[in-house]
Amino acid sequence: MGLFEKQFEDNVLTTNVDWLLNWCRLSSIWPMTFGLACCAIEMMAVGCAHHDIDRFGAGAFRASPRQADLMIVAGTVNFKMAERIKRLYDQMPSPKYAIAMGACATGGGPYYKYGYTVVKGVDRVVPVDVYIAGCPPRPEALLEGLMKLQEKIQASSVIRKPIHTV
Amino acid sequence: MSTTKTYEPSISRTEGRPLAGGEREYMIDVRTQDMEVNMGPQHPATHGVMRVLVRADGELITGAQPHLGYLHRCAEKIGESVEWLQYLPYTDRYDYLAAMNNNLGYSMAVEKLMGIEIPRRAMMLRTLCAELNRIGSHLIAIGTYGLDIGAFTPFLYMFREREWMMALFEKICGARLTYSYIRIGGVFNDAPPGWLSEVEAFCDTFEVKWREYYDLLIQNHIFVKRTADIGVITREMALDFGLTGPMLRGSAIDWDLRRDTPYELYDEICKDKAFEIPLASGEKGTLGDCWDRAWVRAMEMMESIKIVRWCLDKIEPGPVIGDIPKTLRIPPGEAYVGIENPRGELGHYVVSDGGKIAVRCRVRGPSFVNLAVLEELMPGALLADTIAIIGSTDIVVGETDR
Amino acid sequence: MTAVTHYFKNVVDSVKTTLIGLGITGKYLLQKPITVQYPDERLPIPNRYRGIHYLEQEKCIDCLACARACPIDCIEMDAVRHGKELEWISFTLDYQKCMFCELCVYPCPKDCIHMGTEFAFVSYDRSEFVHDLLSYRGMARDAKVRMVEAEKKKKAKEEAKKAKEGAQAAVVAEAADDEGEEASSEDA
Amino acid sequence: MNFQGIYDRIRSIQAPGVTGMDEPREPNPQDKKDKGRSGDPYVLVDPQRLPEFLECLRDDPSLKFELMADLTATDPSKEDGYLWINVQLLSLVRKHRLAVKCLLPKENAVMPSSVSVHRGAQWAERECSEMYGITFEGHPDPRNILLPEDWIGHPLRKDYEFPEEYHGISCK
Repeated sequence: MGLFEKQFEDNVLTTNVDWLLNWCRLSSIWPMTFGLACCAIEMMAVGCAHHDIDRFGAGAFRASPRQADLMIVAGTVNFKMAERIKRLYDQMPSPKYAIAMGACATGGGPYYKYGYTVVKGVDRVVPVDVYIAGCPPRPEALLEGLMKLQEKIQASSVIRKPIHTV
Repeated sequence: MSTTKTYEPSISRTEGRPLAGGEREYMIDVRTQDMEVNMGPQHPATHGVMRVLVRADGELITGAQPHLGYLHRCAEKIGESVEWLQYLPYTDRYDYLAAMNNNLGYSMAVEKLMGIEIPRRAMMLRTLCAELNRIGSHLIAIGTYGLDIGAFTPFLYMFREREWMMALFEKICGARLTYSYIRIGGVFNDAPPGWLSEVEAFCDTFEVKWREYYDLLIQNHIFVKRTADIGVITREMALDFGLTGPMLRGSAIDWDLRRDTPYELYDEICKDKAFEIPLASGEKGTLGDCWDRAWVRAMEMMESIKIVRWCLDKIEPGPVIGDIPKTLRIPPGEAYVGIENPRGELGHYVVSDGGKIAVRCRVRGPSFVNLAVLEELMPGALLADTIAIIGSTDIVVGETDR
Repeated sequence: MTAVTHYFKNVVDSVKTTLIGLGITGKYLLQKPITVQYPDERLPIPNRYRGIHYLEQEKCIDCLACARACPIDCIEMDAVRHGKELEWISFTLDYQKCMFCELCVYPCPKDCIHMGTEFAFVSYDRSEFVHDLLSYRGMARDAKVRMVEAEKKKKAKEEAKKAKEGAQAAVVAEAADDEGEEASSEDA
Repeated sequence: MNFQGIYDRIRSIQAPGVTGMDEPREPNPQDKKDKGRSGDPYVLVDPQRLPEFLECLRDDPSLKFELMADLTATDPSKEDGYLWINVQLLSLVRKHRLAVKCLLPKENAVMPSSVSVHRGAQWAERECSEMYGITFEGHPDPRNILLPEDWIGHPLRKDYEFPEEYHGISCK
């Protein structure tokens, strides 16, 4: 967007253009194939026939971060991996989103107390948009998280000036 | 990178790579610059977050070094920090594809220290659930193996059946993946009414579907060509590295803990000759290649179905859990129990000093041991075969790293 | 086997097995898809499902059995005791840590903490995951009534006791007086 | 073969480094502090001669412990001056198991590596050395396996203190 990004006041044209751009973004969120632990199996289940994440336009699991919009951090993050996650997130083209799936990615989960190598929440490494509780969450919960992310994208402003709250 | 060990390639350049029918594929002896390729930690074919540092000379791999620890979750430290029963949910999480088997292994190790007897119905349910979980685990193993090789459809089909299996587990214990169903002293809950007949319906359907997987994937010529003659594990190598499970049986070593050191009800099941141990024969290529291991896993699913049917046949009403106090105090001592996980021998070594908390809770993860052979298998293979070799070891990174 | 026959055998085998595969996949072409259209249709959730917790607060006695049973200490509760009645301050369950193992449910002596069938707990902010299980804070209305009644009863009891004691004291005093008189008469 | 038979055989072939054995026993009713011991019997071996011992057991025709199932260490308590090295052996031909235990002093935790006998010991020893700070002499690749290269401390020791931060990420 560059030149036009967040430049305009609200009017009929800009709000409609914004709506259209947001609609395009939210209907083709391409996630990155990025399974870490147990939650990855549920993430695979979401991609498979019973739940079929393709219905939300998010079924194209990309192996490369350069082609992905969404990083589903599905599993426990430890210090050795945290640096890689940061690097992968930086490699994704903007606009990019991250979902912390399950308790481990949200806040260390069951490894909070005695897990000496576990990062207590992936949001210490990359910014997270949506958190999903569960250990592991059901596939439906991941779909719920995806819908929540879509709501967030729909509410964002692309060429309009963002509404600042004091 | 400077610490990387260099390997001598296991095949000579002038002799070439052996092909089927005694022929050899010759490589032109041109010295190319050695290249180090990093596979992972984020790679769709490493089954999680494992990193393999591959040293390649052109297309020929001259060395490979697995780097682990990207999912180290301190399971053993936690075992020494929480109470005996509280550790049980953590056992679900190291081999998350076969959580029932992990629960079973840990419970059996603690029961061995306590020296208690388990009600017969509980044993039946344990065996049944562990075997069902073995099917689920092998479904993912073969499904993702197909996915690595390039077959997407079998993966979708296998997940369909796995989803059914998980729905069954959800009915009996309330979770899809991390069950904590098998407890110390028995099982946690009796099967809900009608559950056993549902399992029977699953078995009936699965036998039909299994044939489809077998024709669609295992016997497919493209799959065979990608996996046969690749990553050959010889008998000596298998024993030297301490491989267990399908990796061992893929090299035609007749060893299965369920039959050879029977635990739970497997003694009776073996006496009834209810199941047999599939052994690879090198049908499509050399004995001990990737295809043999995939075949062993596919055949084991059917054997598991037979065990499940045996249990369904013999199950009788009764109590499902012994008289276990709320706060366990385990008598001092140490015990090692190895059970047959879908991936091999899952060993639990527990040490107690008579208190509420374990002194040591070691997990011998079969994936961890089986993966070590990768260093030896890779040199001499082609770069495209790395994925076939890694996939055939069927690792779960949660277990290699714990 | 010569290289040529080997080559053609490969081709024939590939075509044959691929056709078998296509036959299997073709069978599914006409079958009903198994996909569950999630927000509109839902898979049945079994009764034993281990979902988000709920608390029967009326029964709870603040005994901390569930908090002690939790492997990760994700349950925290705080209440003030007024005699038998409880004034609730907080009862939180931290879903940043909880692993849905159900170990907290069974030690409960009053059978008041349960795991429900609700599973979707999604948020933009992880601090919302410190979930409050209380349906009301402070004291329950009937608990207040009960407490006031209990206090009244207690007071009444005490008054009765006092009155009784007073009466007894009077009796004792009278007796003492009598004794004293007797003693004095004896003295005399 | 049961444990007694295996132990007798080990004695009769004079396997190197054997110092004794321990079997589970019932608690002594006279002594209330004695709770007995449950679980597995094991053979005690001198850690400095463990590789020779393993080799002897592997090559003996009637024992044939050709598969090393597990090699691990144990830190029994903070006060104890010894670490245990626990080895589980398995014979596929004779279908028996054996637990081996070595006592290794904590101050000088150095012992020879068993990689030359069982290659499966390679990763297990790497894990032991990072988790307990044991040095295996003659190990071909003595790097950390699970923990990062620059990790401080040996986590499974009983006196291990959890780190405050790692590479700028707080651990609390």
